[in-house]
Amino acid sequence: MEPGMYAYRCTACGKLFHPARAVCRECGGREFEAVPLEGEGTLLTYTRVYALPEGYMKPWLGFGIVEFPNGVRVSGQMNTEDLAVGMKVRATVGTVKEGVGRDYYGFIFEKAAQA
Amino acid sequence: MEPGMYAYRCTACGKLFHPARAVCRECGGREFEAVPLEGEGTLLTYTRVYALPEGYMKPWLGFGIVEFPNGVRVSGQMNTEDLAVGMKVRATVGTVKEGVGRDYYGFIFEKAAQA
Amino acid sequence: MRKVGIAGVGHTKFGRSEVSLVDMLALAALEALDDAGIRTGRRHGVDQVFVASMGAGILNRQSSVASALVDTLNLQPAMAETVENGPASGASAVKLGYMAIASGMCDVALVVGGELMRVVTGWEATDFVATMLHPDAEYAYGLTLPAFAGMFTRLYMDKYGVTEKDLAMVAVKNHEHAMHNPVAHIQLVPSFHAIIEDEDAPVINPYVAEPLRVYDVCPVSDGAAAVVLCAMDLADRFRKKPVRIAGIGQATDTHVVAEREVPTDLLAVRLAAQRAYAMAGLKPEDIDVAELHDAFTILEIAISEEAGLFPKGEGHLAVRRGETRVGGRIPINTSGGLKAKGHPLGATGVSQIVELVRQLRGEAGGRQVEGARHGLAVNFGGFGNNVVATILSKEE
Amino acid sequence: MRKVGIAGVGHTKFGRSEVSLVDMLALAALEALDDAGIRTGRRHGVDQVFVASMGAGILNRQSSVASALVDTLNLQPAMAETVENGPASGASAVKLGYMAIASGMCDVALVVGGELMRVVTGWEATDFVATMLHPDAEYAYGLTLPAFAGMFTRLYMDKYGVTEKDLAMVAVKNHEHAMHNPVAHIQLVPSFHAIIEDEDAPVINPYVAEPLRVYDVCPVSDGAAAVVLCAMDLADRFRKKPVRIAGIGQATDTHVVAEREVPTDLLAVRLAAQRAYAMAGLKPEDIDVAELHDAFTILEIAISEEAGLFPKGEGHLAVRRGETRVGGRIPINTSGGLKAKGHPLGATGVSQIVELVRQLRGEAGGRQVEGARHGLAVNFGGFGNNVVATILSKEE
Ligand SMILES: [Zn+2]
Ligand SMILES: [Zn+2]
Repeated sequence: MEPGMYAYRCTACGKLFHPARAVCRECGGREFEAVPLEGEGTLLTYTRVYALPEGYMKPWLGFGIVEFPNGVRVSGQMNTEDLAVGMKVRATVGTVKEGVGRDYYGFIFEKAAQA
Repeated sequence: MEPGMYAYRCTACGKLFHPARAVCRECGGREFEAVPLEGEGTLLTYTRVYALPEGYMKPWLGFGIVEFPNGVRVSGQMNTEDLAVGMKVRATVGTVKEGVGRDYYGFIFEKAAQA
Repeated sequence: MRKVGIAGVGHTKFGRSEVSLVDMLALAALEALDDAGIRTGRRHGVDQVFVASMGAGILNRQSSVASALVDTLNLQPAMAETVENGPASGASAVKLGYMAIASGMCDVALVVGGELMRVVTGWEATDFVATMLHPDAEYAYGLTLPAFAGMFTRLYMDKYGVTEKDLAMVAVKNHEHAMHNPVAHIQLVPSFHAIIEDEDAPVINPYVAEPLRVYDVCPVSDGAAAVVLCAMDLADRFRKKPVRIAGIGQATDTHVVAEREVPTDLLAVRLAAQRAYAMAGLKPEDIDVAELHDAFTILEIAISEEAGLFPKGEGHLAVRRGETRVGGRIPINTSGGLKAKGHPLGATGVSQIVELVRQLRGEAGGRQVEGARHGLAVNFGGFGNNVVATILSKEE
Repeated sequence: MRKVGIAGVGHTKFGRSEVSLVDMLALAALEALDDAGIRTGRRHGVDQVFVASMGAGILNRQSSVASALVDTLNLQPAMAETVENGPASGASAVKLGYMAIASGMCDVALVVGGELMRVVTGWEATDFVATMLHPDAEYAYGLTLPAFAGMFTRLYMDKYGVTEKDLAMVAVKNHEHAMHNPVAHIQLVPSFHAIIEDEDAPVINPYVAEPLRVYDVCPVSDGAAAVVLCAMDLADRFRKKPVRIAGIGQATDTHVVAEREVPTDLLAVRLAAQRAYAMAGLKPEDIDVAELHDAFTILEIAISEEAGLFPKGEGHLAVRRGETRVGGRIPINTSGGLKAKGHPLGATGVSQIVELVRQLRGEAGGRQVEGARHGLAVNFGGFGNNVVATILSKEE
């Protein structure tokens, strides 16, 4: 089962974090509620990497930093070759790394459909 | 080829070390000459270990600390079941660990022939 | 030199962690911060974080763990480093916290030790621990810490008359102590008869590294422990009166165990303890409670002698007389020790300090040593090649 | 606070080591001890050894390396710890040496940084370095340091007008500097035309992490560097006049790079530098020579700005004007920097200090900055989440 991806909202001050933290940077609170991170976001920057670490059977892979409408920024893999700063992307969740005995799930962004 | 085992004699003060060191503990000298460690020694203490680390396909293995006549003390594997503190043992060199792509050589002590 | 104290302590339940290494460190850290009365958030006031871990890289394939801990606790811009000194990593980190404050560069330091070991098999864990031995002259032979402890025990038995029963008495005592320590890994007291006298004892308590048996060896545990260090001149900022770090001593011995001139001596323990006593202006007779690194039962006995609590070769006699149990003359390993509380390597040195703070504060519950004023911890790295002794004193 | 200086420096030839990690550390250490005039042997006088290494566990499967170094140098009973703070491990170890002496617990400390990286493939090395990133939110994605550097570079180019040619100018400059540094890994100056202007440039200098190319990234190197720290009040004991550690600043930022509020800022660099200046009582204008962590060419530019040497967004203009080369207004990475001298992670922070000491002593040969009195080093851990700035001053 592919888990969903979440931001974590401080129940005291409302600040959002991804990934989870033990303590809120803003107010020091320690309780958070999970908020799904899904839908469209904006690509802030990206790269195409040709020297991948061990475990990737690909010549290159695209990565980007994406901002969701709620202000949360995350890193993820890019599943499109056609990249530009500021473009709209859609968050999907998929296997970002095949590990020994377990796979790792995370954000894989696709080009958003035209509005 | 199985390499020989050596002690290292400080050329300044004559103190012997095994394994090699960069600096002599006694005089601070930094030059050493190799002295073969071979022949008979005395078993100072020993153990039989039943919980071997990764990479050993045996239920147990004997280990001992042996003193050579020149005073050098070394650790090694024991290739005899019949162990007693103070007994004479004979140094051989063999594969002490099978590694990935290379084997490790070291002391394997055997019971010395009766005088 | 600026005086340094301990304002807060925290400790996870040793055993098997359900959470990641960093999250486990965070649990202990938050308990220590709360205990000190430090409010998390932007004005936390923590200047420096030290993490003690031996296996973050090898076991957990993670580096820069101290920075990761700062992040999850949001303690930015606190300085942060990870410290490694084998099984003595914890006491080394406390020493560095002491130096950071005594130097005047910091006022408050958070020191957290932890190890997530149960992510690998026991065989892998044994191999991992052995990476602290000499790579060519020891590790490559399949030599391990239990192997050296076994060979050391044999010499000790021959020279001083220590018996397997003496060792079992140490084990049973520490398991009894652990029953009063809610954070101890093992909450079960073995029967002395069953593990050493019964005809089934070789089955229940088989040899691990002759003459050491299963009950002579600490378990493999996950766990974390934390302390908040502060300058004593800032003691008023905290919720509880800080316990003072009165002395720290550390010494190295030859890496290669076979080379030790008198193989039953633990010179680094002796020297580290002497240095700690000298700094504290105290003598062994002043110590009321001690946490000594009993990764193997024989070590509790040998360390108790080298630290001057008993004459050399007579530590086991004190065990026989019951002097080292709670209620005895000088209780040792009231926490349960590594033997029963568990030994998550990087955590252990910090955990020892946590126990001493609880004893000196009078917070040790059913294992409390009445009127304890001075506590000694000895944290043992390598097979005794890098040892740290720490003395804590209750401020009146 | 007790003043602390550097009495001796040592440095192996960066590149590929023929010897083991500990033997390599020993080579650098002995050079530093000799430089300081410390005689090895029983009366060595070294109180504390710190080893900086990020990969001893993961790459070399060895722990307690500091104890092993004490052993091969026979520096017993010196205290010893290994320190890890990612690529900033070296500067962290120097900081701890500073604290050890400033606290009064030690008089003389040996600090050695080193990394034996070329025992694994480049892919494995890249993965190893990435273990400092966030395990779930970064490392698990296959994100690496070059990936973040590439994304940072794109933002920097868009915002400040930095070009690929500016980056190539940094690379060529540092390779030119390295030609005068006999311990540098790469002893070869690439032609600016060939790597950026020629039609074959995409082949000779292909993209690694767009828009960064091969010549924007440091090589994978083995190597070690060492310094002997001493209390300035004991300066007479040593062969050369110690160079004073005037200021140390360190700061952490968010672990997760995506979370940084202004993604082109390196807040931890800014704060670390500010703290170092404040401690030293100096301003950026006082700095005569700087070693800045150019693991990627863009970082030399960005760090030079955050450290106050140039206004934000104008570092590349200084490069264009030639101000950062030897002979310019403020020479940067006279050693060749990480780019050309090499970047054995744990060694780098110590190596930067070694270079500054040589500059302030006037021992830098063909790369000497005339009349240099104050030097700044910035050692960058994580992707800027734990940064150490160190200022050295020549004692008159
Ligand atoms: Zn909050
Ligand atoms: Zn000699």
